[in-house]
Amino acid sequence: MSAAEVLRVMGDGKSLEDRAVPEGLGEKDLLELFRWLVILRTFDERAVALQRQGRIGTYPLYWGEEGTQAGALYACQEGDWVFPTYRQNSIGILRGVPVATILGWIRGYGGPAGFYNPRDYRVAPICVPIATHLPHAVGLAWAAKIRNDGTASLAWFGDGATSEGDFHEAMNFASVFKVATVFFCVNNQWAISTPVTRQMATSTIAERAAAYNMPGIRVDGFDPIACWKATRDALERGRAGEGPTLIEAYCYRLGAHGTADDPKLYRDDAETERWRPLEPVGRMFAFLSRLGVLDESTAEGYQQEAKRMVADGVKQLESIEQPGQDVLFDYVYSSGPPWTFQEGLAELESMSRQPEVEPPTPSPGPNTGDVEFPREP
Amino acid sequence: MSAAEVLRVMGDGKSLEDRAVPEGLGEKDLLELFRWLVILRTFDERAVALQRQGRIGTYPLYWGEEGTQAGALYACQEGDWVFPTYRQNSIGILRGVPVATILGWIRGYGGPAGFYNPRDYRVAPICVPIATHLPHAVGLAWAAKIRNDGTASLAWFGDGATSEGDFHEAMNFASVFKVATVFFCVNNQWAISTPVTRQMATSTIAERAAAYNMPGIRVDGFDPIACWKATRDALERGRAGEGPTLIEAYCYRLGAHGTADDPKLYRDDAETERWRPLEPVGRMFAFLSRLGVLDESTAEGYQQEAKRMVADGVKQLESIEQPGQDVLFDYVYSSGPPWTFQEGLAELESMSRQPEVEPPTPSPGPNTGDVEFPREP
Amino acid sequence: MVEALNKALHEAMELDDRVVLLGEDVAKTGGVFRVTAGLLDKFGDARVVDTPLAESGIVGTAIGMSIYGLLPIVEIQFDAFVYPAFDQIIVHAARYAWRTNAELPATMVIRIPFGGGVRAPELHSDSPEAFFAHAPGLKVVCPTTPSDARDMLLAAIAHPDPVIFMEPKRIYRAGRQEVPEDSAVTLGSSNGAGAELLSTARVARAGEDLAIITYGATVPLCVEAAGVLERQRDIQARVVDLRSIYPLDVKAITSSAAACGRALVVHEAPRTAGMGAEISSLIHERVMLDLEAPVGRVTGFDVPFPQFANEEDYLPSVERIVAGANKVLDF
Amino acid sequence: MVEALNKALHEAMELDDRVVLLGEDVAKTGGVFRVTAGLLDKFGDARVVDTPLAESGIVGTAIGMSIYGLLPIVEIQFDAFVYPAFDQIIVHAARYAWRTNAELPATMVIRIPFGGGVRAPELHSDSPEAFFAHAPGLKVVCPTTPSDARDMLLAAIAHPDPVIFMEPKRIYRAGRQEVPEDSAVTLGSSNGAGAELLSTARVARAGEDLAIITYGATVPLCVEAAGVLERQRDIQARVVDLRSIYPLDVKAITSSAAACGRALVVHEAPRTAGMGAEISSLIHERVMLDLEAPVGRVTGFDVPFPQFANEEDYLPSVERIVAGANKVLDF
Ligand SMILES: Cc1ncc(C[n+]2csc(CCOP(=O)(O)OP(=O)(O)O)c2C)c(N)n1
Ligand SMILES: Cc1ncc(C[n+]2csc(CCOP(=O)(O)OP(=O)(O)O)c2C)c(N)n1
Ligand SMILES: [Mg+2]
Ligand SMILES: [Mg+2]
Repeated sequence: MSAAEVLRVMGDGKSLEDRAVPEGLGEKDLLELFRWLVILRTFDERAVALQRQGRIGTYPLYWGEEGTQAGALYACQEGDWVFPTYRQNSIGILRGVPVATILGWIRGYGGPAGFYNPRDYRVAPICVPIATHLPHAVGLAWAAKIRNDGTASLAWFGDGATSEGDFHEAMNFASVFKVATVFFCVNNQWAISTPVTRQMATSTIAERAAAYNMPGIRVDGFDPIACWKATRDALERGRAGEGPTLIEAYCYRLGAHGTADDPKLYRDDAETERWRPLEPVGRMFAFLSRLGVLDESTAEGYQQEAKRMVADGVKQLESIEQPGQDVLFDYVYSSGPPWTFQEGLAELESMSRQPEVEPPTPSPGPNTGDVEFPREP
Repeated sequence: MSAAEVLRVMGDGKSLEDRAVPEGLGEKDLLELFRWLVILRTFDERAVALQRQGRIGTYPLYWGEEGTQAGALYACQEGDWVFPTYRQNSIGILRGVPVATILGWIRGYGGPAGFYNPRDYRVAPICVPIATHLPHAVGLAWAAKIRNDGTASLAWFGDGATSEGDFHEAMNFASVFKVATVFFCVNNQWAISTPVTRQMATSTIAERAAAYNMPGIRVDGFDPIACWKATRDALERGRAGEGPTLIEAYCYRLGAHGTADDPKLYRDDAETERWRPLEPVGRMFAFLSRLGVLDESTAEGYQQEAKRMVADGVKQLESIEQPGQDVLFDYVYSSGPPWTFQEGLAELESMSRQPEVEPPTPSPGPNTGDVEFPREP
Repeated sequence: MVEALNKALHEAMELDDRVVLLGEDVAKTGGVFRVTAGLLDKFGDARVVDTPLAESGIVGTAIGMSIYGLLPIVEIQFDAFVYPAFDQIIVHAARYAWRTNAELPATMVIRIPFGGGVRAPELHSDSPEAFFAHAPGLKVVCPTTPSDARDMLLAAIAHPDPVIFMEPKRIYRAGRQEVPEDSAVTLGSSNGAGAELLSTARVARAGEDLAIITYGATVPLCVEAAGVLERQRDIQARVVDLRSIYPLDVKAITSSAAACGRALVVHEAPRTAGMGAEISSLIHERVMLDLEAPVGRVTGFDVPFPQFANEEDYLPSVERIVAGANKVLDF
Repeated sequence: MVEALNKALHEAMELDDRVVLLGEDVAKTGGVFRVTAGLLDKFGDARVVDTPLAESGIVGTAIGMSIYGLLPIVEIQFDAFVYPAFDQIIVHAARYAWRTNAELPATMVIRIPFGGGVRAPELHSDSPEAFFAHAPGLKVVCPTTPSDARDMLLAAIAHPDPVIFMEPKRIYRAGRQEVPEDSAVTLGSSNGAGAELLSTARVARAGEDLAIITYGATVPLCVEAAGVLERQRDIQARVVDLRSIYPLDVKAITSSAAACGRALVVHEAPRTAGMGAEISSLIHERVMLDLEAPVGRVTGFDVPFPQFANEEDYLPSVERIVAGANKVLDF
């Protein structure tokens, strides 16, 4: 397969034909994977609504990228560690992180209301600064290799992230020490307003693996089964001591960069609409229906279950109080607070507490990227 | 030519056969290029001696790498900018930087006794931190492209430097903006004690260019003519708007990392000796002799001239006084000193001046890398 | 302030075609805060450039452009994303003049929207200015009013040495009415009309009882706190808006402290080794005998900037500033 | 001190097989300063690793190892080469506990040989400690004696939070005789016997007339200066060796200053926003009424560390310390 060729299993019912479901993915797996997609989609749509209602902060939606997340995660063993970015913000819920904790994080809560213990789920904290989590994933798999325990790691990152020095250093360390890390690049073709064609001179991301003597695999990022297959193979390679793999999940960012972003400023809606029919949830439903594995009512059941799950999380979120002032100090050190914290907290406690300001109601309008910027009146 | 193949023009008079001198390099050029080699070699050997005498500080010798420096520089136009590291410390003298200034820098002098105005020579300041000068070279050529004036840039760096994030970011910017930068990597196979095989998973550096859709050329780094040819082609490509090139000058670090380093701690002398016969100065002399272009007495003349040049520089250095205390403050800002400097200088001037401590006489012994470390008695 | 900055960029690019703009999302969208809006259309994509996502590469290539002779202006998208470029700034931008006998300073402006109060995600609210003040070779400035924003940005562009231009994003949208008129700032000369703006403080509110020294988004809060102090206890606080973080305007600082006999420093950044420590030390060292009380500090705490639901707990509030002032007044 | 550090590493790696060493040239050659000598032979190349030349990658992968549960020790080859890793240290190592409810701190030690006085090339003599003290979430320590070097390194390895371990390279070879005996430091517990070493200062010389507060390579110089003051004017200076740079031992600092009524802070790093500013502020804030004079500062200047022929002009010398002390004493 040439670097430009894209691994795909699911057709689109039209010009793209269906391929055989790869070995290792039985009917139960297919249904479970679909169920995961539905959970992610449900969370994402609900989160956008919550943001519109001002109940959470700026939200980096991932509508359309569910397959890159669920497919890759489904290929992991329970003990494997995954390293998400803001774009995989809710991947943790598939490993047991409470929905309310994820929503709490997006609501701007610190402490246990917004953060979890990564060891409980083998899910690293959501990484906001671009590409900086990649060396962590490498270090983790490297440590596992030193301990010879078969744990692998997987990190998601965007097309834009490949431009950062940390991407290079992580890829290089991983390949030199032959560690079991899967570099899962979600090439959604946009980094906020910058198209991938301005991000790099190669036509694919996969081919950049050559610089590290590492396999570079291109898959259809809208195809969860292809994502699963590539990841599964990469993990097996890694566990066999053959080193890391770069996977490029080629897709398209169907939504805005985040709820504060207006893509009309920099790209053509028509292009987005051309990609939309390939989105994974509807497509996998149709694919599994063609296979006779899934019917409408089962899918409906998944959806109900996911809605309940998210609704329960939202309810739980609303029952959680905004963290107190001590949250500023409580978790900075695990070795006990230095005297500077005691003085800081004392100063704070002598103040009347400011009530939490609700997130501002977003107004469509100027592009403010990451931040729901308070507008002047 | 495959990535692993190495461009070579000069044979070794034994198993490696001579190839045709590339077009564009006439007899006069060949002699001039050889003359440059002799100057660099002469400087390098003299600097080591000066260091042994305690007249300059730790010195990063380049014995054997003269061809990577002179060959590449000879391919540049006068207006092209070059960006050296500590390993190309004396490249400036081929562009008119006074020998005494280079020696002054190694003696630990600041101000005009150790630094020059890069614009006068299109030679950037000698770069000590690894790989950090690479984005500068890119920015310079990019600026020239914006101004459409045909200036190119060339940066030398080592095999170890390719591991740094700045290498990646510079290569990526250069390829995205298609600027006329030549990335000239001197793969001497060692980064202090770390062999290139532990630095990267690929077997060549040239092949890493693929990640940037950039040509990667491998040349014999002990062959100044091959270095010239690859650089000349790369500059032409760059000037034609076709973007940057990565050149890997494959050779071997025949000397220590620096005068404070003892390679016996980490590598086998026998290996070094196997590479030594390929060193460029004797080899180019033999090659030009075989061509009938150069004879003993002309070579002797070059050597005498180079010796005089360096000796004059040493004499000049000895006539230069150690910079006064104001050198600490005089050049930090070009916009006039802030009040903090006036106060600092006043404090300093009220002290009795410490006479300069001579650089310690080096003792062979524990490896201390970059620094001639003062030994306990 | 956004409009004022945008205006300054328009003027500078118009005046001098050596000025180029680099950054993430600065061209097509005009920056996530719209500071660079309209510049791409007017000056083209050779001079207004959406770069790859790599802060060290952005600053590093800007240094190369500066060596060539252009006047690059870099936008760092958010405060904490300057850290990947820290090495290039500290090791190269700051030391290029030093390495070239002051003949070839790395002339450039690095614009950094900074600070909290906009309910942003993690790492979008840091205040890194003290890092730069401690790194020799840089000028570090921070405007507070739209008028200063425009004039100081033009002066920074005209300045031969590298300038870290801190923009208090919390007050980006404040004071739109004050967009300033054209001034006589000339590019390419260190003696431009605005040069003194880069090293001198401004009195934001007059007073003789207490000197409140601050910069950036806390300036209006200090002015508000001064109003409270006036109403509550008839105290006239002088609010000094530093404008220049390095070098500090030591005369304005010490003379204000000495005149009032009491002083308070306010900033958002963590306390330890922040600018407040430097300012407090300078005052004590020089005019301790004129002081009736130790200099107070109201600052951020020594903790990571919190998740935004608690940012009001972290940020110096009017109440905390008043309390800090009272402590100094009642010493 | 080198021997003491080397001994501590041997002990720690023997005691706990989670300890791993990463860095440039740390394995085969035992580090450019020989601090890690002999460890490769004893513990093998899985645990003692010569890494590729990439500081951000080294610290970043060490964070990943720490998440897994290893105890990585990173060597940064020279002070100024920590800047490429600044982002990973500030943004991740320092904030990992904060992001995980303190359940998963990025337990690690980052060893940084720092400071001037060894006639090294450019960028091999920086003093970056204040950058780390201003970045919340880190412990920053600096031993001065071989005995402290060993005990503090063991305590740092045992400490759950990330520790920036500053090693004053100028005194690496001093005091070889004092190599300490084994102590009861236990790894993997924050309550190890040496924990208090990481937050408490030490009195390096007793005295009641002037408190000289310092850390690292200037400690012996301050002791020497104290001798000069005793001989010249019968002044007994107390020299406080901070050991901990963050958090500062505020009790030791303020009680010494108050007891003596006069204080001087000494360090190599540039003055503005350096640790001296913080220490001076703390003293004035808390015990100004006990002071007979403002706290003095003898520090490096606000300039890049000079080329080494002039490093003695930059470094605080005994003469400058004595002059600074006299200024405080004669106020
Ligand atoms: C170091 C750093 N620089 C800048 C940003 C601001 N930023 C947030 S998302 C983003 C674009 C990322 O694009 P990509 O890597 O393609 O991921 P995607 O958002 O498409 O998932 C930028 C520039 C950041 N978070 N971190
Ligand atoms: C950022 C940085 N890290 C570490 C060093 C210390 N150091 C100096 S030279 C060197 C090895 C460089 O190897 P290579 O790039 O192959 O160049 P060579 O010395 O072989 O010419 C190292 C690690 C440095 N100068 N800069
Ligand atoms: Mg993207
Ligand atoms: Mg090398």
